[in-house]
Amino acid sequence: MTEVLRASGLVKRYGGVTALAGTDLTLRSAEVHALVGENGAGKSTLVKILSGVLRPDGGTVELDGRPTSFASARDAAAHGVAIVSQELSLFPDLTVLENLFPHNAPLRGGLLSPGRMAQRAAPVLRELGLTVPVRTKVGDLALADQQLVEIGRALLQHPRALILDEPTSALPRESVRRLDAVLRRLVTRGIAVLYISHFLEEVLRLAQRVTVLRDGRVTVSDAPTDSIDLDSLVTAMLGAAAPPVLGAAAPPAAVRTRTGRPGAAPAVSFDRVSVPDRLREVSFAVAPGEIVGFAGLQGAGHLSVFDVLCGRARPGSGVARINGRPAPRSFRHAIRAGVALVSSDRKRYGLMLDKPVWQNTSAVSWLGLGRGGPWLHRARLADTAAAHGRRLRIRGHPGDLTNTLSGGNQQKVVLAKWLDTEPSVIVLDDPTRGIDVGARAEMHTIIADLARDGRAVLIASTDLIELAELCDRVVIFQHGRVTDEIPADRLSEQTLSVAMNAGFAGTVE
Amino acid sequence: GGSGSGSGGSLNMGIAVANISLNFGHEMVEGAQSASQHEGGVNLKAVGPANTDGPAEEQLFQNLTTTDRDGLILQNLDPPIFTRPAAQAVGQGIPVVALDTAPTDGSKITFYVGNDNYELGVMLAEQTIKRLPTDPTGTIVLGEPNPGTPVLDSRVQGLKDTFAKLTPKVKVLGAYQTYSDPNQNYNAWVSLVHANAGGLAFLGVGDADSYDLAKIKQDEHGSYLVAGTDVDAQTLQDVKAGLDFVTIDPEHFLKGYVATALLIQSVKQHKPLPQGWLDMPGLVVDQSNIDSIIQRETSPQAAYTFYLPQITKILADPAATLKPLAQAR
Amino acid sequence: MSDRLSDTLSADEPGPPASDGAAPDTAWPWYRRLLPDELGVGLVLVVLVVGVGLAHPDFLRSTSLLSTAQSSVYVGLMACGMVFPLAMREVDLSVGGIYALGIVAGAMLIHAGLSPWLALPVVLVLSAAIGALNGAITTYLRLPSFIVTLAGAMLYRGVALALANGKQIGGLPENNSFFTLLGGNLGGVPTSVWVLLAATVVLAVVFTRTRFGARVRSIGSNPDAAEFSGLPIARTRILALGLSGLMAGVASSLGLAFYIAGDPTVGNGYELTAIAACIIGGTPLAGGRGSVPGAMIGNLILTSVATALVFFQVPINWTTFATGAVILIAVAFDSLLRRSRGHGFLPRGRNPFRRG
Amino acid sequence: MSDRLSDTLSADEPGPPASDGAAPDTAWPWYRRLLPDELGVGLVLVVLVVGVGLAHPDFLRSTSLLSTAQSSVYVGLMACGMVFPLAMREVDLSVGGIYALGIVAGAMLIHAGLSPWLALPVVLVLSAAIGALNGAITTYLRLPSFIVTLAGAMLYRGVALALANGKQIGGLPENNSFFTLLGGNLGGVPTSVWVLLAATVVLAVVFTRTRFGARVRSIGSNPDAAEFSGLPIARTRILALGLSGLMAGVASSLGLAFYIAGDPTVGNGYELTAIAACIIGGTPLAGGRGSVPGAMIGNLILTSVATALVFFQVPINWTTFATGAVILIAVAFDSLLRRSRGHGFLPRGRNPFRRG
Ligand SMILES: Nc1ncnc2c1ncn2[C@@H]1O[C@H](COP(=O)(O)OP(=O)(O)OP(=O)(O)O)[C@@H](O)[C@H]1O
Ligand SMILES: Nc1ncnc2c1ncn2[C@@H]1O[C@H](COP(=O)(O)OP(=O)(O)OP(=O)(O)O)[C@@H](O)[C@H]1O
Ligand SMILES: [Mg+2]
Ligand SMILES: [Mg+2]
Repeated sequence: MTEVLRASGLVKRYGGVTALAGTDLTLRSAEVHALVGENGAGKSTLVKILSGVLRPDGGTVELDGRPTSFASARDAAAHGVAIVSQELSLFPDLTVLENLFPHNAPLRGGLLSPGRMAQRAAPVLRELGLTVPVRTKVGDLALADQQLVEIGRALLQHPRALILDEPTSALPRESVRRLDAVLRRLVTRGIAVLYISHFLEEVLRLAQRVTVLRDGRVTVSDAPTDSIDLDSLVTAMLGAAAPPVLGAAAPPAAVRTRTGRPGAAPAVSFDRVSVPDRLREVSFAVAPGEIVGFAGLQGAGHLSVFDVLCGRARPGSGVARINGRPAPRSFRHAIRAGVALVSSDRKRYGLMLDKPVWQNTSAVSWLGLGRGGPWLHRARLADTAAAHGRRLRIRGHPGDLTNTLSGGNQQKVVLAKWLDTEPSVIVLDDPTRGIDVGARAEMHTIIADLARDGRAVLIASTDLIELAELCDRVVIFQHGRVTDEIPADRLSEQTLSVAMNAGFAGTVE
Repeated sequence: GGSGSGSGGSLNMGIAVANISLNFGHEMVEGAQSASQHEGGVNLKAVGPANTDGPAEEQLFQNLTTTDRDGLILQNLDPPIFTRPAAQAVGQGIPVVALDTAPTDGSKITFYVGNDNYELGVMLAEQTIKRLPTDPTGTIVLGEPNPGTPVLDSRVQGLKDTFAKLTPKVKVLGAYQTYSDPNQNYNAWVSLVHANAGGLAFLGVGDADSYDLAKIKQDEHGSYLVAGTDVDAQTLQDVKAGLDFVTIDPEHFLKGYVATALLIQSVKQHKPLPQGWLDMPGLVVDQSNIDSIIQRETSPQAAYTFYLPQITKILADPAATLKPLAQAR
Repeated sequence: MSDRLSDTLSADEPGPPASDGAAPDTAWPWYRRLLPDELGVGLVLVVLVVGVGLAHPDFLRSTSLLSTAQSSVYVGLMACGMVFPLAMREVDLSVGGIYALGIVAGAMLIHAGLSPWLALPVVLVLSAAIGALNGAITTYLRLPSFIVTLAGAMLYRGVALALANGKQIGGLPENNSFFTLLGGNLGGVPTSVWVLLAATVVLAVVFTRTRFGARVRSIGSNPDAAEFSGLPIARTRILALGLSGLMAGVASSLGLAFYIAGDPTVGNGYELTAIAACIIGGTPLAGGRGSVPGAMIGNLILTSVATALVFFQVPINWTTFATGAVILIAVAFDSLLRRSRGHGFLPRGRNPFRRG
Repeated sequence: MSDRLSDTLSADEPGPPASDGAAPDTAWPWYRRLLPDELGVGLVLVVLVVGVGLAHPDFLRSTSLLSTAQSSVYVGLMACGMVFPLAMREVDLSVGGIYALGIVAGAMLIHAGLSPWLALPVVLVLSAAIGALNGAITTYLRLPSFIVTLAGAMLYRGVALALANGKQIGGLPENNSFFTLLGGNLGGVPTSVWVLLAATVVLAVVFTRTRFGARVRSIGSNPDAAEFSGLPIARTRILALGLSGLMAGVASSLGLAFYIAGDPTVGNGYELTAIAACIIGGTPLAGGRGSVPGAMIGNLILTSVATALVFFQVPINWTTFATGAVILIAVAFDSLLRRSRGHGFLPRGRNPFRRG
């Protein structure tokens, strides 16, 4: 248990915002050290400083007891420190292999050797269970697979210290378990791991020690995980603001009491809808006021339902209706029909990162739907943004550039921009990706409220607990068919994953 | 015109010009076409780039050597580029006539129809001096749209030498670059006029120069003299209006006609092309003859009738106007 | 990210919009808030003009300055229009061609006896339609606007050449009010300069204060997010390229009124100058941001350089070299200026296009 | 698997990677794997040539085809080099200027009595250095390469004009093996064509199979990530622009060898043609991807169009129009081809619901 990496008294200010106010952290070999904290607590900032991407305004970083400051992630890697950053840092146009070896790609006769790359990568990819063809472009991969590629890249640097900033935010359960296994193995080899995540139980299960950040200050320092329980951890993160029973599998009472209105005409109805290669004879209906979950393994087809709803896929046969109107022809059409489409890939489909928050929150309602007239009323839009910010507890100001917000707060901005359209059908894909437990609970209450206002909510999530907490029922997909539907009273992570894997003997894919 | 495959036993000939968008290219092509009509039995194909671009024209010329092998007329603005392709064409037995710009030594072209551009410069200078007070003092500003173009360089040289010889007290500035794009050309000249307030005369050697200078003189009620070369529609109007005191006309139509006619005749009558430089005259266009020139410019037919006397004279005895190729300038 | 300032006309909003005043003031020292982006290029322009003026006072004579302004009008108008395609990651290389076609078409109509004042709207509508056509082809054939407008430039200039039959179209009724008014002066200043100023103000407002402008910038900022947010991408692209075409049409109308002749050979290479002006003025090729006044000033810089050189009697064979050198120095100076204000350029690679 | 399934639905979906030539093992049905991007443009070229050949058999005469190939060499080489800057989101507008300078400098050295074979390396080193200079200025003055290379184009051409004193430099020892060999034929094919082919192969390998090439593509694909992971961005940019300059130098050497004369006015507007060729060949301005063979073929298409028109009786006033039209048709055809294969010039297939 020798000390590998130590940060002491780190201070980082962004203009007025103090991201880190004298933060200490110690990484020891052969242990997983968890770093938790609410959105905007300063976790990623800490990581950026450790990895040399950012210069601290104060404090020091020591490697093996010697003060260091890395020039870049490459430099850090050279010193045995590998980073998986929160915002994916992959090259979409390059192949998986090329992404796995950004600097030290193996050569044969002076030329890149895909063969050797594949050889070297194979064991790591197998460990991670990444089964995609290694010569596809990373940009064509699912977000989850991209996250695995990024982890694989870090592992291939054979680091002594491995820093993971929310590596599992987009991963399905199976992948998470695999990653845990990999990390455990690494630890036994004496590697130091810093693990940042908002899945607290998972964290407690995996890590030996935990540090909690709040507003850039350490509220729990280097505590053995067996000496701390979930609630005290949450309190340490959120302080007084801590909502009750966070993360517990048992869903909040608020959700339970609500049910769809049986009388009302369905907001979304699929009648034996088939899409070539994707959906076979899929039928279901979602009434206004209902929250219906859609679950399945990769490629099971539950997401293809969303493709139909947003106009990307057209039914080959059968009828899909939104508020009685036929399925939309385009995103634009769908949005006009009253659908809100919250993608899990906020960076690509959610936000204009180089624009201030208020422009993002008004993007759909004003620019997409043309509401609010042809003239810009900046003050009005900024006020609306501020209102959403208060409602969703977004850390930041309407005038802040969106890329200066923390990951979780960016995710909230995405939700805000869709809520601004007063949609009648809300399609959510991983709505709480990378959001802290407090905000997650808030978000769930908000979603429940939206449903109670008579909106139909369709949700898919890598986080089965989330589905179990939120949904009135969950439709299970396999091979493009609806194979099961689980009512509220039977909903739990276990029942869901059993239903999803039914007939697969537990294997994935 | 005929198709590349030479229908009806007629001759397939071609002419390449440096720029199909500019007046000079047009007049030469029209002259050539008129000649091919009057000589008869010829499919004449005219090619040229839309902007002055030597290599682009070179490529088009290369293609003419495969499609129209009975005879070619080559007008260009940078002869060196055509050295090898021309030599290759001649080598393949294709008769090639150089038009408007003297061929390089290596090009194997032995017959050249063109003006004495130096002389054109001299003409412009003499016309200017005629309109200046005796033994004048002051500055005269020269402009050249495309430096590095032999024909224009020669004209500038003619101007400079003549002023140096006849009006030693006059300070001759330039030539400055005045660009061929009409708008840029105007900007350049307007700045030159302002930068040289009180100049005696502003003289250009390109076509844009003439009408842009005229416009400036008109707008600024200038007392200075302005003139240039070439006879595009606008310039002729300005001469008529007395803004340009003259314009020097290289008589492109005539050059095109004569070159083509002689080529066709030599091919038809299986007699060799004349050897050397057929020194074509230039014409001073001023108030006295402007109307006839404007009339001439109305159509190729009009031009043909206008030039007919000269044409018959030259074609009757080309040797009379022949000079050694080496003297071409 | 805050390498630019938010102000009334430069539309790229980092910094605290006065309206919401939310961002902590400490983030924005006063001197930054006082220096809008256009001020950078503006300063460069002033330094350039004053510098030349000190060496050659003639250059500062109003006639000389006005004629410089006047000669910057045509490309200036194109640059103002070009801001819109560039800000949405498109480019319009056809403005030169549209300019030539507009001039020739207008001249022919007038030559054919149509009243110049009636020819004007025809030219404007025509050029706007051509621009929109660029947009439609780009959209529906799924081609890059670079290729479409490059080929378009040849198409449109080609039509002009064919119509004019390679000759200029002169002999227009030069005493008609169209020529005397649009081609002449108004209050001692060339009418075309007034038009340029008006166009700059109007387009600046359109770019920064309307939904259309916001759509243009949003699409340029993140095309996928824009489409996924239901923005009418195709329509916005067609409008943006149509607007760029329209400005080329305005330019050709003024050119026609000034030169009182239709010459199919005008406008070669104007597109590159216009784009350069935009970039110098703060509209990166990467899109998402832009400044119409910046583009106008950027073009003024380029024109002044060309004019100024004449006063220095640069030998003809060194003109080209000198032009390139001075331009390079001017933009370098601007870049230093920005950096000295601490919000110049991000570390290389962060966003390679967001410079200029 | 679901990604792929969903992709079969998206309107414009990723194609097999052309940029790095590596075809995915199982991601694409066989017919897709058989159709790399280059094949699309290749097909267009074939259709064009055969089409013209049917109408005018003369066009297919080897002399005619070879002279077409030959005249495509100069811009072709520039296009091959241009792929690198474009793939990393830079652009090089100075290739035309470097070409002119290279030709003039070479001619003057030879004129001054230096052995042509010694002048060759001088020209190559010079042009590569100039390209690198572009990169250095872009990097250290933090200016957009568009502006730097635009001004650079004037600088370099300006130097050429000044050196040549505005004259063409002729009277070179045309019987020297340099001119007869490089300017002549080798095995019945112009030597310059061989050089173009060789350059295409070499650069294609460099682009797809070397660390440098991978860096270029990485930086263009995600600049932020490139900086985060510490790729040597400045050095790569300087190398990429240097390479582009070098190819312009190769072009000028061949030009000099063929024309046996130095003319400072050559090469105007070559840069746009080269960029167009790259885009047609599958190198988007957005960077990240690219294809050297594609650029070479794209340029062949553009050259063939110009050549082919000579064989048709296009009235001289309509040639410009016809050129534009045919180019547009050719690229439209290519885009249709790509779309029939499910991917076009557009960015990778958009699929907002694409996680596991
Ligand atoms: N470039 C920046 N400019 C200004 N403020 C910034 C910038 N980057 C981060 N911040 C601020 O610093 C604080 C910490 O951000 P950080 O990303 O470290 O939070 P985090 O703990 O990673 O949150 P999350 O769990 O959502 O990722 C936040 O308030 C954020 O708004
Ligand atoms: N419900 C709908 N479904 C599909 N298309 C629609 C729908 N409503 C409008 N459209 C189409 O969208 C286009 C734009 O309509 P509209 O002008 O109302 O949008 P907008 O955002 O207000 O645009 P602008 O801001 O230019 O007015 C029109 O072509 C219209 O046919
Ligand atoms: Mg974070
Ligand atoms: Mg509307």
